Amino acid sequence: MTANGEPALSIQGLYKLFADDGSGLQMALEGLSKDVIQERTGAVVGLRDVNIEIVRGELFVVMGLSGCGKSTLVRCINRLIEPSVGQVWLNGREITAMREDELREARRNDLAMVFQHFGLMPHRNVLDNVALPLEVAGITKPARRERAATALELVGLGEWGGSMPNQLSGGMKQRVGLARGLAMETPVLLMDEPFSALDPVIRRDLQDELLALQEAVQKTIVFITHDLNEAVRVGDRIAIMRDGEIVQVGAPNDVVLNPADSFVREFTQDVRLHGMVTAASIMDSSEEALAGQTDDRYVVLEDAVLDELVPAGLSATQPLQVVNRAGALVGVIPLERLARAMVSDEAAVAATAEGEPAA
Amino acid sequence: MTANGEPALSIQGLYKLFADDGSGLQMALEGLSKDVIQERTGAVVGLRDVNIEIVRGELFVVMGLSGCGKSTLVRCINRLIEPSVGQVWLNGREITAMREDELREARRNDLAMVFQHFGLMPHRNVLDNVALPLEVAGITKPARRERAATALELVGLGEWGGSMPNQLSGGMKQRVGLARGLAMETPVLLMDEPFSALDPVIRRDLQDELLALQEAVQKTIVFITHDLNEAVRVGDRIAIMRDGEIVQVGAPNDVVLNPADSFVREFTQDVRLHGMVTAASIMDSSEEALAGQTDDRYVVLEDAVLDELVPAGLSATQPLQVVNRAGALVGVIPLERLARAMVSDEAAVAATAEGEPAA
Amino acid sequence: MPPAATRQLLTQLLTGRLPTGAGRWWSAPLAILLVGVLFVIAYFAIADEFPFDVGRDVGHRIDVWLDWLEDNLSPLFQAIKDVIVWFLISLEDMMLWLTWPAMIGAIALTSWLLVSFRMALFSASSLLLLATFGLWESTVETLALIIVTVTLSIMIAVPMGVWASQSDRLDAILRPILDGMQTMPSFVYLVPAIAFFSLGNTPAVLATLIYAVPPAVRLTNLGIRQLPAETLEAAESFGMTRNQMLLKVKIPLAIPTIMAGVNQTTLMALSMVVIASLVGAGGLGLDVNRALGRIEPGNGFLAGLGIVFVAIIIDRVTQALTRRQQAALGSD
Amino acid sequence: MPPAATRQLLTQLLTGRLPTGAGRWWSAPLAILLVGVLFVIAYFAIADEFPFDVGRDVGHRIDVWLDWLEDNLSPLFQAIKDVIVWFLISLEDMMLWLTWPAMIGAIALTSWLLVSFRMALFSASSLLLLATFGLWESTVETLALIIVTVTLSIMIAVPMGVWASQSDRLDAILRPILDGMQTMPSFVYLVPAIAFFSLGNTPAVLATLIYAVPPAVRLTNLGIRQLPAETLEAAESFGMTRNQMLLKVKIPLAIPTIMAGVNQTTLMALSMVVIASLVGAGGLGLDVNRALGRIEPGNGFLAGLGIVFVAIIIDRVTQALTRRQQAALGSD
Amino acid sequence: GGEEEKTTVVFSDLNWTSSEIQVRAAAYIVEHGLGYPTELVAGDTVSLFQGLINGDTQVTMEIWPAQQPWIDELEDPDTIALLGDSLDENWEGWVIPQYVKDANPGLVSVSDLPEYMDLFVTADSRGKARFIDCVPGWACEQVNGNKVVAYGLEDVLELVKPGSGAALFEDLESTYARGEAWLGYMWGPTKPTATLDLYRLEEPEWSEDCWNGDQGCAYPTSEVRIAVFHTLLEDAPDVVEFLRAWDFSADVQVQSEIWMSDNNASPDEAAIWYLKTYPDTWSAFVSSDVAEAVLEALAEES
Ligand SMILES: Nc1ncnc2c1ncn2[C@@H]1O[C@H](COP(=O)(O)OP(=O)(O)OP(=O)(O)O)[C@@H](O)[C@H]1O
Ligand SMILES: Nc1ncnc2c1ncn2[C@@H]1O[C@H](COP(=O)(O)OP(=O)(O)OP(=O)(O)O)[C@@H](O)[C@H]1O
Ligand SMILES: [Mg+2]
Ligand SMILES: [Mg+2]
Repeated sequence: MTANGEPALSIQGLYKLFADDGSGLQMALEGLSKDVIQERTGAVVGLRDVNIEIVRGELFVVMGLSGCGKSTLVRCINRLIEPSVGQVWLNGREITAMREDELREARRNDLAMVFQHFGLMPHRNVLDNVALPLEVAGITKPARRERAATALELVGLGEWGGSMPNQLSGGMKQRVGLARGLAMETPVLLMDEPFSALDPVIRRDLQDELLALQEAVQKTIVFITHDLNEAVRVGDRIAIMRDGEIVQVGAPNDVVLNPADSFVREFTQDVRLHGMVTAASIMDSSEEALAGQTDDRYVVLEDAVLDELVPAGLSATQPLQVVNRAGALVGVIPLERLARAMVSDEAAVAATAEGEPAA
Repeated sequence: MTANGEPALSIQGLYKLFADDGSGLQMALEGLSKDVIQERTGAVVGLRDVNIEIVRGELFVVMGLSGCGKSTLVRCINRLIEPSVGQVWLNGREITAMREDELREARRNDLAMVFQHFGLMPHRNVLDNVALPLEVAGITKPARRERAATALELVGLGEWGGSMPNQLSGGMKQRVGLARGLAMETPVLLMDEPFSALDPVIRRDLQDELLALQEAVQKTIVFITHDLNEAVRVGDRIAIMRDGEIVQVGAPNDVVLNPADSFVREFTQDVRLHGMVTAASIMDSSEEALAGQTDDRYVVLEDAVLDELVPAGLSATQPLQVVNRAGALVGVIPLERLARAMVSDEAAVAATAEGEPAA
Repeated sequence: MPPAATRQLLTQLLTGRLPTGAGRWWSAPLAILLVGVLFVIAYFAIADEFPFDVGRDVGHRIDVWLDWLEDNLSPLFQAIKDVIVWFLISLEDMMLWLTWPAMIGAIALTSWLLVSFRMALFSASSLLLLATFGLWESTVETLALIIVTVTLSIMIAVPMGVWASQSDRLDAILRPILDGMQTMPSFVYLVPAIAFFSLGNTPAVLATLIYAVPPAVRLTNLGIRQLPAETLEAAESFGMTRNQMLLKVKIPLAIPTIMAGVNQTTLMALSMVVIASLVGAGGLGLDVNRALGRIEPGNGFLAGLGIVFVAIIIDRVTQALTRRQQAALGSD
Repeated sequence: MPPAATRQLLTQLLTGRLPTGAGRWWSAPLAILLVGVLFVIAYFAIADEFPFDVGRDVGHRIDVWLDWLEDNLSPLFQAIKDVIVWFLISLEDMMLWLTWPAMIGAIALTSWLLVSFRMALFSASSLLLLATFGLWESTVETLALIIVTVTLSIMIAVPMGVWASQSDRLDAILRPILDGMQTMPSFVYLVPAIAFFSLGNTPAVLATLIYAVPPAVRLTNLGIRQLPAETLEAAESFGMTRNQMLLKVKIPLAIPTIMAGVNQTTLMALSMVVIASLVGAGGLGLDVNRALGRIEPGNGFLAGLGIVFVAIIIDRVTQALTRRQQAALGSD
Repeated sequence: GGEEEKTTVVFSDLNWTSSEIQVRAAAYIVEHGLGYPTELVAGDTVSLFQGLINGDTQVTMEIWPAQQPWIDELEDPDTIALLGDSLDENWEGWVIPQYVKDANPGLVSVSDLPEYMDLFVTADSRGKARFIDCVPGWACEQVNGNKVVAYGLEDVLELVKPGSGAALFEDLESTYARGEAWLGYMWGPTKPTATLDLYRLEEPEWSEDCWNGDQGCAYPTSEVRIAVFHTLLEDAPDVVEFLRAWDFSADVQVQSEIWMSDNNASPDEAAIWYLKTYPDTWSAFVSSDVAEAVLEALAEES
């Protein structure tokens, strides 16, 4: 866990079954597999025994294969879908036990959501779409219009307030949905693939905006994405889901460098590791290796990343020496090991996972 | 151009204006900017003077900012939107001049499209959705069901044929749309962000499938994506659009390494270059540099990529020597130059663009 | 009996399906029992004549009950009557206070402001035409009657449709009632209505309401029910109350279908004016009735044309108002 | 005149808008001209009575024209009559050949197969109830009449609605015609219809058709027009012909709205049975008519209840058939 | 003659009680006495008149004076033949309940109406006396209109038009039951006039001149007649003969209607009751052997 504080959002033993009747739930609780349940009862397992604690100010990323239950998870948090079993707590209040009016209040003031399908109102223009939740929350007209305009500005659609949704491109619609979620200024923000339809430039801008916002107001964000680079970039922690279950939760490099199983490894294979592989993670810290080192020309810090190590390595003729902040030697990186880490992220990962030098 | 052959799809001087009346078109033809036209007449410039030739078997990628006109472009190709001005030719026949019945035939047999918004029929189950265009094309029932099932298998939804679209997750819907486009087996395939809602694992699988398919049947594909890595991975050529215009067309490394302007450079900034920067693109081929080289221990081929150069560089103590396939020395790469290329893709790109070593 | 068995086979062949209710365990035996009882009854009775007839007794008992109602609820009926009469009289007086040129001008102007210039031309020329046919006064009377009934109908029907869309239970209860309202011949309740409200406009307005309200209820209900789940889901996530959801999202989105309902209500109200004239309402319906009493289909047709013109004018204006309402609800 | 000016001001205040037609340069002067002409006429005429009345002349000319039609087109009318009578007679004969227990059984079975077991119970018990009221024969007659008219109505209305949805022009032309069909009082054309088709079921069926067809046309049209553009775009990209588009995409997607139209058509057809009885059609409508002639609202109510029951049965079965049709169109 | 050759006699089954009873009674005699198959076709006045002149029906038992204009307008007056009277002693006039008369002894004739008009004012009568007019389209509507002018009552009476005879009866009966004031047009003999105690306002005596002038005088006694389609004259002369003789007297008519109402009976039952109760009356319209045959058939009716 990278962020500190008591849990803002806590999910306990959450199950969701899509079924016409109650069939299959018992099977799910007993732990039968999704396929078996679907075959026997026709019920689809959406979520199975999900337990998450998210602290205030944390940006929590959820990843997983298409259809693994990510959207179902965030929908269960604000109860757009009623969970079959389990509890969701928000700042010490149990959402799953709220009465209708309490839930409404919570949705207005605490929980904003950005939808994968955008969910724009076709009968309202862009500005009115963004202002709608503010209207619902009872913000005065001038105030909400200003906030909506600001949010549109933020997503680069300041000029489009007067257009109707059907006049926008896919990515523009997505940004309107995003602006709407941001304009609500709730402490918790649920974002279901908010950037999926965006080009890299706008996407990077918006990631930066999000991080800046996060820096400033410390929201609690549940962020669904398919892009591991994005996840690593913005996330404080990443959860990987499969078939409705959470298979691993951890800090980005944890997940990437220490995948819990082959599924997570495959999943994280494509990430651009160079910014994440540190000297510490590939160094040889065995006694023998440390023993032979005297030449201190090629010293690197233990948290230097691959992109910093390589230039050093290129100009070196002998293994790099890794020191901690106190200046003590903690390991060495033979150049051929560095070269291997370069060409094969996977090898590096494997090496680290196995705790010994790559062959 | 990386693929050979006569153009299968040719777009000439295509303009599209979204306006209630004809206003603004003249302005667009005269070259006034999108913003100005929108401000003065309310008309939105969708496309402006687009000219493209795509050869048979080519996978042509279109990229650009959200709202720049990519979807409009592919819709104009199969005339879901009537272009305002300009022509589209398919295998020597002018689509823009076709009668309605000819156009229908062309859509059935020559032009399949995968939609950004999926475009599934909510009243048909998944299998029937995929089989629908085949039904329209007059394929017999057993044949089309088999083809549809095969296509679903291909996108990993073999089990879901009987489900209704509203029971699927966003990514699953997208894959159904994709399967439908593939099942049509047309020579030309228009794909509007076909993988945007997919997770990296499935996405990689499907990219592989697409490339394999392409290898086997040599379709002509127009492929819209926001993911430059994807573009570089699958594309034979890449076109970059801005405000309805094409600002650059070229082979992937062309576009990445020789961006036509700062816009393209910013756009391509995030791509993972290591697989694309070749020895030839960063070597110093000046007379002086070549002159001093005698030591032939550190020889690399001119088309070796960065990921191959770095290990060589790490074990070298002097500049790498670059030779062509014939074995002749064509340039050298000083190690510090290699290091620079490593740490800063952008610097490398800039260097190449300026045709001289990075400082 | 062979025919019935054949029929079952036929139906199954035709539909290619097993009974849909077959899932419940008790349905098959109960059905066999049911059919069995029918055939036993058939056996004992003469096969082609039903064994007994209690119709006239029951009918008579209803008559008695109606008399009782009349005796005991007359203050209520009087109150209803007073309200409706007050509305109608005020409206008619206002229209009569205006002379015909002012009326036509005003209607044309309203059409222009709310609908279009073409509509204004149509209103003016059709009303002038009616005036040249000597139907001006009848037209005004019908106009007043219809404005009151359509306004009341929409005020009742749209909220009711909205309400029905919120509850499957209510919908299920309401459906046969609406079917009944639309198909129970108005003649049936017109005569008791005379007993309660006397001859005149009041029973006419009430009968028209009963007949005209259902389509708008149904279509409002349908329009709201078939909205895309995704849009509603998003609205729900803002923490909208039921009312906000309806006013800001559901109703504006359902407007095209609601408008179709309002259109049907208007037309059905107008299709009742002849029947209204049977219980004493005046206007174009009375002209039709009279023309037909004299076997003058030509004159009946002219008065009928008047009804059609009034229908078109009122419909277009109502539609424009509804659209405007949508625009108002759609904007912040 | 002050009132009109006030009105204009009022309307503008109420609507907060300038005239929508104001864009066209000629509309303002033309409107002024129009209002001007009206006021000049008003000046010369006595203000509250329209200056001339040609109604009776025109009406008479229509009568003469109707006579001419009757004299010259009778073979056509005869042919229409023959077809409708053939249908009705065959159906009634078939129903009469079946005895009442078999009929009730068959209807209950159909309800079961097509709708639900509950519906079968409702059909059986409501028909039995009608039989105990002595209305069995009337019910059969009405059933036959309605099955024929509803079938014909739907066969006419749905294609017409589909057609209207394909062309804005046609839609614009059709709309006032449909308004007219729904509001022109049926009495007006019933009497000439007797001249053309004789007393009996034929004029009744035709009048019912005229009245019952419009709602299904409108709602089919609306249902198809409000489909989401994205789905249609995808279908278009497959190179569908117009017909394929309609059959495979538009109609199945529009089914909920079309069903609402079919429901309205069914109910309106049934609301016409009393009027049908005025021109010689038998059945429950006649029973209602008789009861009211005798001022026996109770009996009228019972027969009316019969109409309501028939309406509900036919409606539910039609709806189930439509849904089935949708399922069939939806699956490959 | 051979039974098979006899044509079916189609009766217009008008939808009010007197007609329903006498149509059934006459049809019973035609069928069981004269041996013609019979059929009844139901409808309203206008449709059935149209049907009669088309030949869709052949016998209409009640042609009211109100329908005289229709007959006058026929292109070929021989299309139908008017036979004898069917109902006799018909009167038309303006009536008030007797209890109103008793409470206001001064209200005797139409000329007293201005003085007593406040009795009949209602919420929707615009301050005038509510006068229930005759059914629109009937000749009496026109006549009443003329009388109002002739009596100078334009500012006294607000004419309310009932759409049908049934509506008129219902308004009268329910108002009477409540004991409120009622003023309007009525005719007799009918069940309401037979069962309710009504007072007929006095009017100037009927005269030819007045009737052809402003009609400011009482209605004449009217005749209700039987009409047949012209082919029947040749096809069934014995039926025509029988109908010429037919007479459904006021007393019999009212008694039948009251019996039917009191016994909650159908018109078929009422017709049989009439035939059984008044054999002497109807036997006079037919030959004795025909009467015999009818009585035989009646004996089998339960
Ligand atoms: N029906 C329309 N009416 C008016 N403007 C439209 C319409 N459709 C598209 N546009 C405008 O045309 C421009 C191009 O839209 P297009 O959908 O082609 O963008 P795109 O490149 O596909 O974007 P994205 O990546 O976000 O999907 C946008 O500015 C959009 O607002
Ligand atoms: N309404 C529903 N009825 C039945 N099954 C459903 C329903 N909604 C979702 N599912 C099923 O639940 C599973 C999880 O769906 P969910 O939408 O949460 O996936 P996701 O992780 O968001 O996928 P994606 O990345 O593709 O959006 C899927 O297998 C889906 O088929
Ligand atoms: Mg999802
Ligand atoms: Mg797009």
